[in-house]
Amino acid sequence: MPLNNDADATQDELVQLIAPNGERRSNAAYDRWVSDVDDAALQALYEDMIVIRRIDAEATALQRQGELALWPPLLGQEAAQIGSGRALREDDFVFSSYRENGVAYCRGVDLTDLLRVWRGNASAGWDPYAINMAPPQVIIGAQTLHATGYAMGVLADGADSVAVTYFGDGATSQGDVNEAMVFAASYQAPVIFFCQNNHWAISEPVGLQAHVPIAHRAPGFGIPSVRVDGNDVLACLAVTREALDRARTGGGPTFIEAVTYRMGPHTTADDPTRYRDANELEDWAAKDPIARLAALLDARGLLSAEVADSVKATADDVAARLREGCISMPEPQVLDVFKHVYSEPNSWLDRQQDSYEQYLKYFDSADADTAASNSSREVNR
Amino acid sequence: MPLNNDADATQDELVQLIAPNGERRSNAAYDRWVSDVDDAALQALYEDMIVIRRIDAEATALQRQGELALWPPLLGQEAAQIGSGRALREDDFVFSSYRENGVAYCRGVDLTDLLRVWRGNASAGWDPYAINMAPPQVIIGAQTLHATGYAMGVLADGADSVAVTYFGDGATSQGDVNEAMVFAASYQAPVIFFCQNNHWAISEPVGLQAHVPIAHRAPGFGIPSVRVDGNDVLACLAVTREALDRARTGGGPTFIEAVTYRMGPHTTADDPTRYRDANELEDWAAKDPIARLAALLDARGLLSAEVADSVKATADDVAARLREGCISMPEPQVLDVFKHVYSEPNSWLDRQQDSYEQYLKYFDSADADTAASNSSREVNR
Amino acid sequence: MSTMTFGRAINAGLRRAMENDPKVVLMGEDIGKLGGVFRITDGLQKDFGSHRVLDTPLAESGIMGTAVGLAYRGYRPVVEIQFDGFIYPAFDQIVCQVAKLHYRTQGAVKVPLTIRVPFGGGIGSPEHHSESPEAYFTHTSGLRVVSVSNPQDAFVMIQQAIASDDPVLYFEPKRRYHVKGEVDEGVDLGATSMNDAKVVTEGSDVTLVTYGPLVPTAQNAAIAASDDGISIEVIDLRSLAPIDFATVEKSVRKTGRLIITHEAAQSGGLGAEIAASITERCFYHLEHAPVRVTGFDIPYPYSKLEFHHLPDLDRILDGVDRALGRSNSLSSRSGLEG
Amino acid sequence: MSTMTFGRAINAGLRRAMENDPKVVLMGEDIGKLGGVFRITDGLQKDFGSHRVLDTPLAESGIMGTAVGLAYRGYRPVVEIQFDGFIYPAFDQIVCQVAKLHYRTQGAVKVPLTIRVPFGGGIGSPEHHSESPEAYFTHTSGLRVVSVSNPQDAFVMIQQAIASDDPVLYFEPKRRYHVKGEVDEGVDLGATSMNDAKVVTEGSDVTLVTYGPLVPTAQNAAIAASDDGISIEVIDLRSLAPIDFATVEKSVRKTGRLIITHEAAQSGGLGAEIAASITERCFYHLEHAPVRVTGFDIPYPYSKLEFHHLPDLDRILDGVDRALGRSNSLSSRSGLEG
Ligand SMILES: Cc1ncc(C[n+]2csc(CCOP(=O)(O)OP(=O)(O)O)c2C)c(N)n1
Ligand SMILES: Cc1ncc(C[n+]2csc(CCOP(=O)(O)OP(=O)(O)O)c2C)c(N)n1
Ligand SMILES: [Mg+2]
Ligand SMILES: [Mg+2]
Repeated sequence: MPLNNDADATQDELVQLIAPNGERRSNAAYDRWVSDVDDAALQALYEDMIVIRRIDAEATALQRQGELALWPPLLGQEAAQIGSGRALREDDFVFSSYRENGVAYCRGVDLTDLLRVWRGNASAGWDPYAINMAPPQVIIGAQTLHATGYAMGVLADGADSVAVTYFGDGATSQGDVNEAMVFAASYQAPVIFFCQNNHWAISEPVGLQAHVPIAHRAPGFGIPSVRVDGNDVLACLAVTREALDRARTGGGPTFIEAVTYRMGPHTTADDPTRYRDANELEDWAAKDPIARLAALLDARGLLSAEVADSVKATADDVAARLREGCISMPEPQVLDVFKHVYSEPNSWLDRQQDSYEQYLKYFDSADADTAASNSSREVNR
Repeated sequence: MPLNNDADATQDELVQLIAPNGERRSNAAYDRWVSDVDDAALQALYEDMIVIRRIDAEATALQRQGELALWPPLLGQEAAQIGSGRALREDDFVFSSYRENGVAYCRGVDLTDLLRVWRGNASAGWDPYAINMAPPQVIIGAQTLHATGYAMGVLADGADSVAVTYFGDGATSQGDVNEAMVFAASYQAPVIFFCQNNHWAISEPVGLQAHVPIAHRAPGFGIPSVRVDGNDVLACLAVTREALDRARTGGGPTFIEAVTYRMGPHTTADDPTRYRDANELEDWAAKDPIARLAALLDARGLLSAEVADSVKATADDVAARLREGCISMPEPQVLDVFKHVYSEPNSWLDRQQDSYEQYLKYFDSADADTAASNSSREVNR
Repeated sequence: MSTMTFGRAINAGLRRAMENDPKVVLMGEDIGKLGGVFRITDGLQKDFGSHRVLDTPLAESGIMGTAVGLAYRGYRPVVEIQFDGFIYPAFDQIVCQVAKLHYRTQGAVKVPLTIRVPFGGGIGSPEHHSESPEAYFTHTSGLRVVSVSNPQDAFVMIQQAIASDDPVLYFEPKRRYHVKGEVDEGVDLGATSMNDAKVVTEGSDVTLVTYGPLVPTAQNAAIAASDDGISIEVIDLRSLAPIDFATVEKSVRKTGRLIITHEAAQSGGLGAEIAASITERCFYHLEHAPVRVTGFDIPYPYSKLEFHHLPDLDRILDGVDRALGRSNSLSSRSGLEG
Repeated sequence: MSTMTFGRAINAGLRRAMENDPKVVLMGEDIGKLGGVFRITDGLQKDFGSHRVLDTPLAESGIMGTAVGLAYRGYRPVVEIQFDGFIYPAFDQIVCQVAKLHYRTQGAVKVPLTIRVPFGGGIGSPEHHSESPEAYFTHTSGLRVVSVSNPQDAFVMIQQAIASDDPVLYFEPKRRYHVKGEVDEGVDLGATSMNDAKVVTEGSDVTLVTYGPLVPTAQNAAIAASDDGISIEVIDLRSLAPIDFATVEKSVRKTGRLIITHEAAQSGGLGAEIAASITERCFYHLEHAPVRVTGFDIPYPYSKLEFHHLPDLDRILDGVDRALGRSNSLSSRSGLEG
């Protein structure tokens, strides 16, 4: 049963507004969606990408230093996340996987909140309603259904918000993602399926999950789709705006495949040298999303030393605040372990909590009494 | 969240070789797949359809008479099942839902075996390896993965058998069916996805499950698909043969959407008048799969009184044997309830069986002793 | 007070909940025009519209996952799973999302979902239509599980389940749908709690604990046993997670003997939890080990044999004899103490 | 005899099984080139080829369902589920197909599937990576469930699981993967049965039953207790469905006291089944109600709190004190007998 890799899941033409060398490509269909993006806006997108790359690097360093248990880097996917994230309105709602820290940044997440999950201090870093973004979803693809259901609710409310769900190339194999497309099409729900095809699902290449471009799948469900250069922040902004507009005006769901590349490991626990070619990484480094916007800005004289310094200062400041927030994060309280399982009293759990409280008390006093004999007991913890 | 029914899942052009009025339509792409179908073969297909419709009617009658607990009629879907079923080789393997009794007939099922499940005498009517067909699958869509895995095994064996899986229009919404397509495409497995779009999933119209023709979905997974007139036995034979040939020669999976109509209730427990229009039924009656083949045969002088009588005699005989097999089916033995849960001894279950045997013995003897006092106990059974 | 079938009582409860709260929406396969294969939602789409009673695509994970999304948006979805055996495709969404989202978000996101599951056997159906999967859910932290046994409870508890801010699995004993009973639609919902077990027959010799479809069978067993001078106290658990052990404990302290009966397989079934917990709580009051009378450790069998698998009056009474140390089917078994 | 890590021992067992039977194929996410996220299948794709070690698309139901199809075709698939918390998308295929197909077809179709599940907590991971879902499967008729606690058993039992004609869930305690132990690769597979429990520490005062990751903890507890003059008999269940109750019963008849410890939530966990079954089997030999020391009824918590949730040496010893009627954390609790 060898894998057939004949068909290439990355053949199709992409929507591209900035070429890898930084040249602005005109595009009859999509230019109008970014006609308002002036110099300052371009610089802001640049800053966003620099900052989020810096956040990513700092978090990776924090992991290496033992301050975080794990971190899922987004290195290489800055354009996809910033381009789409900056297209959203505050009242839109995001349902993402674990890798969308760039999107969370666009939503205005508190920097410390970005790290709570990865430091082991929480299962969700932020209040979803505070930034209209659900917590990182670990179960691959599950969030696509939540987004679709949320969008069905928006429709029922007569509102014009949009639900946006992010997921990877690997996720497209999951039943849930396909069922989400069925429901979205059935109810014409205002939801955007934003797939970051970063070419890898841990060690599995995208060709294992899909033999034709992933964007081809949606039309079979009755959902229009578009394939965009995921390393082109302007193109990502444009296609997301178009999809948002369609959703807000009753046009239903859209599927976006942002073709990009995971330049780092899957997570800090992963070692990609075991399964992928260094050459591949080099090829993609040449298409770096930040470098190409820098080239465009430079060509237009928008990247003066002053601008570069200011961006760097912002990134430095963000990184410092991130680190500070991480290190000074208060430890969770023991009894938090029992909280919020239920919103109403539960006789089973309440009894267990009561027993454990008694145990802790007993143990504390026993500790005081017989410190010596207990020490042997603690060895194994 | 009202349903958007704008798009019609039944718009596309169909492969058709026999028009509803019985005219033979020539088709450049598909005629060659049925060039060997001579007069006798056409008559045989006709007989098959008459017989299976008769089986269906007889089983429905048996249910009405209390001899079966339930029956899922295939009325209207004879061409799809006979056309595809007759295309298969003995060493191909079928994974179907509960409605493919016509396919089972083509596989050479023992008539009584068709009824075991529906009489409540078994959970599977036949030995799958005896006719190379898995038992009816009740969990919607689950069998499509089994077929795909089986086909992966065929490939690994270097054989040229094909797995064929049958499922309905409603089933296409299930994650499993979509995952099956992912796996089939990934491994280029020799599997045919044969979807009978009979326009209804119990009370839900196909438009709820799909906004564009179902056949459009497969190409997005990298699987070629074809839409065929499911009431045209010759066309169903042709497209299945083509797909089999592709699979046998290393071409991988094919998706076939056979557009047909469920003319009866979902099962004998269903009342379709609660949810569908009598007009719709009439429209489809005009496209009856048997009537159109009869018209073709008639036009060619192949449906003499003699032929018709012979076909009727065969059907009468089959029906009589079916009824006889049903009524004389031996009752299952009490202790069968414990058999085959495991293939090796299991201390938990063995103990339960032992207890139950003791219970039955005890109860029998108690019965004898105190028939009076026990009678009150049995009231509630 | 009016007389209605079990099924009708659920329908009336759903209707009341929808009237009282516009955020209540129903979702499921065939629940709209058809009113569900058991007609439990009969007439509701007609009266409340297809935006509140949704026929969904045929995909249980999809139904559950979109219900979670609707909950995020402030809705109170009531999901119908067509038959017990079809809940498993939704298992991942139930266990990983429905059950955990409130905990995950430290209370920020509520999932006031009600999942209606017609369950249990005895209706002569083919595979997957007669299962009792409740133990999977009672072992899943974050969920509440209830089962109803009579029209009045059905009417009240469906509303209480929907009103709960926690996700609730609501198990309906499908073979009792046609049983009729008195229903007081004017009852005060706050007067009772779905968390409380109920002593439905008082007795003094042995405590018989059950829920859902076997409650009437247990009550009949109590009647039959009384002919033999045995007094059975029957408890209808109503809530399966958490179980109101205080009520069971009180009874067992009185009777000293406990039998549990359910249709689900014995090993790892709810009976084990009840036996273990009650033994923990009142070991020294027990005169005999708790006795379990349950379905066997087998897949649900084809219908011709289902009444062997299902506990019935006779098997329950044999269990009663065992708990009382009277002559019973296992009296002579070697190696068995009880 | 050679010394190897737990993970390496499973690898060696898989390799042996593949050498002995060409029908053994491995399936899973990232198990090929990467050798799995825990490297359990390291080197196997290289040595046996990608037709026998399949990297699959990212879809657990798809993996399980195609494995069933391969079984139909005569293969013996060994499926790796990447982490415990990712088994639920495959739950439907496991419960409705893997578990029932042999029964459904009256023995015609065998499903000799092995499902490897790295399980349990204690490794500092985020949500869904530290769960103990074994009770869902031990309650599912048609499945066998085992869990291993040391390299030797890991090596032998993976081969026994693969050789079994029944489907087997094989639970690997992931936090022990790096523990080393002696492995005799020449051992006769037929000399032991994976169905048998094993007394791993002999003792006379109390029986401590556990499995998988907590076996070493239980053994340490026995050592610690012996300092206090308490003699604990530790039983490693090995098979979780069916459980070898004869071995547990024998021990409890001797000690009169039983403790069960597992990481999974208490309510409806395996501890309940063990407590109930042993109480049924030797009620009159019990001096105290069986004691359960388990995880709480909560979703697995974030890692900073996980060691509160997980039973440890101290909580087990407190349970021992409870079972022995010695002073313990609950001694003063009102309303509690034990
Ligand atoms: C249901 C489920 N199965 C397996 C995993 C383990 N897992 C975590 S990330 C991952 C790969 C995801 O790949 P992709 O969807 O492409 O997203 P990416 O990581 O590339 O952003 C896998 C297999 C999981 N989290 N959930
Ligand atoms: C997982 C699952 N969900 C629900 C059902 C209940 N059910 C049985 S048949 C059916 C409709 C199937 O429709 P379709 O796939 O179009 O097949 P058809 O019956 O029309 O042949 C449903 C919902 C089921 N059997 N399995
Ligand atoms: Mg990826
Ligand atoms: Mg249909």
